[in-house]
Amino acid sequence: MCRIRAFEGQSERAYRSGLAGGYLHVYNGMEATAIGWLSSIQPGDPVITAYRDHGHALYLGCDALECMAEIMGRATGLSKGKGGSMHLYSKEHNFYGGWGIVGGHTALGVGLAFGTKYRGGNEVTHCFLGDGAANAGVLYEVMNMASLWDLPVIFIIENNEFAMGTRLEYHAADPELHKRAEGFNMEHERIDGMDVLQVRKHAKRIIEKVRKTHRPYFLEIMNYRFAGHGAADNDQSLYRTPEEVERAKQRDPILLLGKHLTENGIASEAELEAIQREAEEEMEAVYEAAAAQPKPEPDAVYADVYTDMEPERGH
Amino acid sequence: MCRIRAFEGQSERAYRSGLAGGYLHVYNGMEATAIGWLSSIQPGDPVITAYRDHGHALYLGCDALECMAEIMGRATGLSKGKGGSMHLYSKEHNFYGGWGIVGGHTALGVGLAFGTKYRGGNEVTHCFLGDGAANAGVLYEVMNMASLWDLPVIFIIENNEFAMGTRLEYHAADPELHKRAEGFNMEHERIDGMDVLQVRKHAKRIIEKVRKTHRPYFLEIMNYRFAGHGAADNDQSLYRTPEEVERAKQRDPILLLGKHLTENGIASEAELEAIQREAEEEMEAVYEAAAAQPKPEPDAVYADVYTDMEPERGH
Amino acid sequence: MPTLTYREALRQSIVEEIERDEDVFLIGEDIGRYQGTFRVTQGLFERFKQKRVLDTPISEPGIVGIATGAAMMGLRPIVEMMTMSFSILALDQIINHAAKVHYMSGGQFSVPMVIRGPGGAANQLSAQHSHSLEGWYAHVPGLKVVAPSTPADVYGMLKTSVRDDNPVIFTENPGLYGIKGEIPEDTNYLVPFGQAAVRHEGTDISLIGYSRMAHVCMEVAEALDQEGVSAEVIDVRSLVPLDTETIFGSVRKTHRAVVVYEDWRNGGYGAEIVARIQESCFDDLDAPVGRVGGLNVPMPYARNLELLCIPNKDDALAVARATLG
Amino acid sequence: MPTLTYREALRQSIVEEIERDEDVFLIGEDIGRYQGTFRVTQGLFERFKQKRVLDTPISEPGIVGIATGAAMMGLRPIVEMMTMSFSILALDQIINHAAKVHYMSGGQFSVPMVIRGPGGAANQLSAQHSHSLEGWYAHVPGLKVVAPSTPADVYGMLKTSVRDDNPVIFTENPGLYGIKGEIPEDTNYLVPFGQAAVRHEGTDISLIGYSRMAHVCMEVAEALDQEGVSAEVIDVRSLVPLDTETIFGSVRKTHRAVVVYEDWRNGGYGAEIVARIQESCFDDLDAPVGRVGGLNVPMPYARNLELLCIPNKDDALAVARATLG
Ligand SMILES: Cc1ncc(C[n+]2csc(CCOP(=O)(O)OP(=O)(O)O)c2C)c(N)n1
Ligand SMILES: Cc1ncc(C[n+]2csc(CCOP(=O)(O)OP(=O)(O)O)c2C)c(N)n1
Ligand SMILES: [Mg+2]
Ligand SMILES: [Mg+2]
Repeated sequence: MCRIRAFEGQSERAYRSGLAGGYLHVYNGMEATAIGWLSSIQPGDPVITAYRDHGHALYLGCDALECMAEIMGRATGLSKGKGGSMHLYSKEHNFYGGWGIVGGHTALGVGLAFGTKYRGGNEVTHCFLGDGAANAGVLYEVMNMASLWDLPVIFIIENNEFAMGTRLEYHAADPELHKRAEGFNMEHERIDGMDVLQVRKHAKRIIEKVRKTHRPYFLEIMNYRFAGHGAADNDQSLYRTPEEVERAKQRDPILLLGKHLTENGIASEAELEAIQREAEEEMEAVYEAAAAQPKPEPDAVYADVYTDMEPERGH
Repeated sequence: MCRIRAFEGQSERAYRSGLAGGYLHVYNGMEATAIGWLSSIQPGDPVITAYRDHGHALYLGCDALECMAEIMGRATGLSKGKGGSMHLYSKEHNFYGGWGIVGGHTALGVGLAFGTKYRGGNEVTHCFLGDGAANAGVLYEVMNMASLWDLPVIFIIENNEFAMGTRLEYHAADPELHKRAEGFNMEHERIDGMDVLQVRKHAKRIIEKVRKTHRPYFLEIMNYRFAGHGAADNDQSLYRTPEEVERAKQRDPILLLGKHLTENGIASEAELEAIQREAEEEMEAVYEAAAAQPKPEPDAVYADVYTDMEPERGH
Repeated sequence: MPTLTYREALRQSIVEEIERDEDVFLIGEDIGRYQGTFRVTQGLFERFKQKRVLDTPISEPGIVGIATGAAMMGLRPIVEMMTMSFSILALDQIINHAAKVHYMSGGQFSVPMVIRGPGGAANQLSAQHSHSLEGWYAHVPGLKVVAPSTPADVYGMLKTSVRDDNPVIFTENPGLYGIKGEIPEDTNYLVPFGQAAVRHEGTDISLIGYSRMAHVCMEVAEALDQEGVSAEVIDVRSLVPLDTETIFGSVRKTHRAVVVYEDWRNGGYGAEIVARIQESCFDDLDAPVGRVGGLNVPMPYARNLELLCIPNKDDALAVARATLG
Repeated sequence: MPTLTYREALRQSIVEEIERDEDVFLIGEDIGRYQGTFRVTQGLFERFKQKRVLDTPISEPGIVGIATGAAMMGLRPIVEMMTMSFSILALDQIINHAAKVHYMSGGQFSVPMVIRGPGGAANQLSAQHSHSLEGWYAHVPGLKVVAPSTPADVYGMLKTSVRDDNPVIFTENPGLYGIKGEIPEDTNYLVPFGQAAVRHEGTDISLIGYSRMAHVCMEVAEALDQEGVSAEVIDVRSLVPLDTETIFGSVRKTHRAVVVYEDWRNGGYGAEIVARIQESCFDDLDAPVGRVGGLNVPMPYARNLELLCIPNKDDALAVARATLG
């Protein structure tokens, strides 16, 4: 968690310093969800998420330098600088991205589960999405098919209570989003997402069940976004108060885990600080190293449009 | 009901004789739904449905000759021959069509309810759709908004157990489609749609409630399609047995109502037969009259693309 | 005449239309409390309240469909697409429902709706958020399509769009929101559709563009001026209806033309303009009609690659020079 | 060489590909138990069972998205769109996901998927069911787009499509399913993309079309033959990649060209072909490149009006004569 938090500090720095552009969405406050969950999956399990993808990529083992280089649009980035912050991918780590159209990737997620099942594998697909994404119609189409065809996919709504500047209650007729699975013959529930150990406990239980039954599952994890929607979101007072954020920060996942570790004598304050410092130093170095990476060559603009040919060149 | 049944006999005749083309979907077996429901609405209430629209149009008061002329692609048709069987419209009767993209019109239906509410009216919008249409994602988007914004719309799923050649159980993860409203804070239920008096009773209750609360309602009416999916569906053995159809026909809405009327001494067999014969004669005359209507003038092809200009002419 | 930015002119036009006609309302994602991601709707929620400025869930097909239904009842929705790229999700509602019901109903229903938002590349929004879709829309009978390039035009054309009884696709461009210009003091200032604007008169070559590319054409004209070449710049403004009269008139005078558009080169609407010019002005042409379009690739994230994709002055100048021979 | 209908050739090609590669499967609405609305998949469900021939709910965006995800894992889905018109609902999945992930992931993932189905007008299906969308798809980098016109081509190009590692839009035409032709006895008969076919050699004018319009071009050529005019007919077959070499070569020989397409005239892909011809063959042209497209209207239901909209021999002949001067 400290690594992700520190990485995000640096990614925001990259944005502010002009080394990153476009849309950049940090994961601060939500770390317990990705980590609690992804620490419970099996090697080979496909993972897919939206544009708020740094945390998932890092925890799945993507190289932090490659991630940062991508965010800075460098040739050595995870996606060769073509994707940017929203479009991290790693075939090596079964990380299927990194997608910018709200809700669109949920169909791909079900397709991944379809693929593993077709191949006779025992993998479970983990498909993360936001609370705002739960209003995209395609989700209901693929929920139906996932259930109809017994596809082993877990939909994990990361409900951070906001879709950009729109609060949950203004975008969802019933704020308990998990209930939307009710009519699709699919198990569903809502859990807390700030306590990483709790998330992990639930994750183990649910993933095991899905791996056994091959039935889809619809989960809503409550967390909270500490930062703005994206790096360009510079007036949060339009949709929430500083007090609300402060209140949420009292359950900062890093804080909660730290408390647990110290209170149970597993780690000392000093050790925790050392971990934090180490993470910060690592990510500072990553920032510097990424900033020194080469930009893509101009000709790269035509590469990878197709696997086997180039599009017509020129203006 | 007899008029609609007789009309459909003639519309199929038009198709077989080559006077109608394209897709033509008759309403046989489902009449109790449209009639039971639409006999309970108020003047001014907007109504919208999909392509299986003859019954709704007729019951709402559209001229049978204009409907048949439309089906035959004549200039005097309801839609001037531009729409055909699937695209009957009547502004005069608040009938908003008549749509061919499965599920797409449900969004318009919610828009109609939005419109009446915006204007401060007390109308309720009646939005019919098929069981197959319940798998179109856009429906869930507009269910959410209808509930979020308190829009007075009733979604009426006419569950005839088939989407073209696909049986309910092969297309829906849970065959009780009404339950899909559960997560959207919307009342829902399933009723029988073969007994017109029952439908009417439920309709009165539900419409009254919606008119009072301005809350949307999600209703599933079970009926059955006696005919093929469309006039071109010539091998029903691919998806159902004649026995199944025969069984369903024992609850033919016309039969059920007839039984009720005779058993309660409201009408005699002879009177019923007279009604039926009258309807058949009327629609035979309609067929002949429609077949004599003029085809659209060639120049009409450019009319009504825009309200105020023509598109660029020519090939 | 007050000087406003393109964004302010657009906002003022919207405000005046909302005030003029109570059937006009705004609907879209984050346009209310959040003030709009490009701040076009800033201040409007406070002023007009939820009834006229409605925040929606992220449901583009549903939003457009609801607006279409409302328009069929006579309301006049202005739908904001946070970016035009997201309108791809709503294409079925736009193409199959809004654009067709007037025809399919034999003229009974019409859809007085405006769909507006920024089209084209902004700044490193990458492949999924950088589409220029005006060419797709211009292809569809039943839609009108406009792409204003100046504050006065965005002001006047929005009004024309709102008062039009047909669905209008109104493309803005993220690169234009900040530019300034004078606005007539006339709340009924209507820029008619189907009239191109001659931005710069010239005799040697016609440079034809719209939206951001109209400005690129101006830059090219200025550069050519320096070289003693007199270029005429035509800002198309309205793709449907298209003012071929002005375009052909110019080409008949200059005998050479270059069409510039930001959309992917292959199959963009510029090809249609080229095809029409050669159809109608073949004997007047001293050289093939030049074309400048965006590179045929999904928009890359890296800024240096992105800049390669969007046509700029140098790209257009090179084609203009080649066309001049 | 056996003689098969277009429909049978297509079916046989699909069958052979399913048998050849166990990663190949079919997915779509009513393709299994119901045998497909146009009967292309007749008998396949019985033969290959649900695993390889999967009936779906009516959920085009979901179907294409699921197929795309499966393709990203290496499977090779063939998605049937009951009609191509319904692919409009799935455009976000096609354009933003399938077409872009190879680029956005820096080449890590690819999408070996075929989306196939009938495009264009059938018989009075009216406005919502009669779209020709190949021009829209050809506009989008990352997609390959083909439109075979003969049984042999549909047989060979389906195989090429299935074995291609990129998303391929494969447009059939309802008017062609019944036509007959010879098929090579070679289960590996692959018609390469990017190669147009010269269907009729000639020296006076080049008639350029694809899909059903390639046949219209042939009819025109035969009519012109009677008049002593020698027309060359080029069946484009593959829109992306486009074989400009063959097209330009023909125009350089004949000095006159007419492009024929069924899609709406305004902004169709024919405009792109015209633009390219005049760009590259300007000095070779003795007349403007002629164009014949569908009328710019939503498809009307009435048969007499519908027939007006679809370009036929007479429409194309008139333009060819005008082009011949
Ligand atoms: C289809 C679509 N519409 C709109 C947007 C713009 N947009 C990007 S993120 C976002 C909010 C999404 O909220 P949520 O799903 O809750 O995810 P979170 O940002 O909270 O992680 C919006 C509206 C988009 N990317 N795609
Ligand atoms: C988006 C879309 N996909 C596919 C079709 C083809 N189609 C027409 S009707 C139909 C079945 C619809 O079934 P249902 O909604 O149950 O209505 P019913 O015909 O039973 O009244 C299908 C698949 C279509 N018209 N639109
Ligand atoms: Mg959120
Ligand atoms: Mg049905």
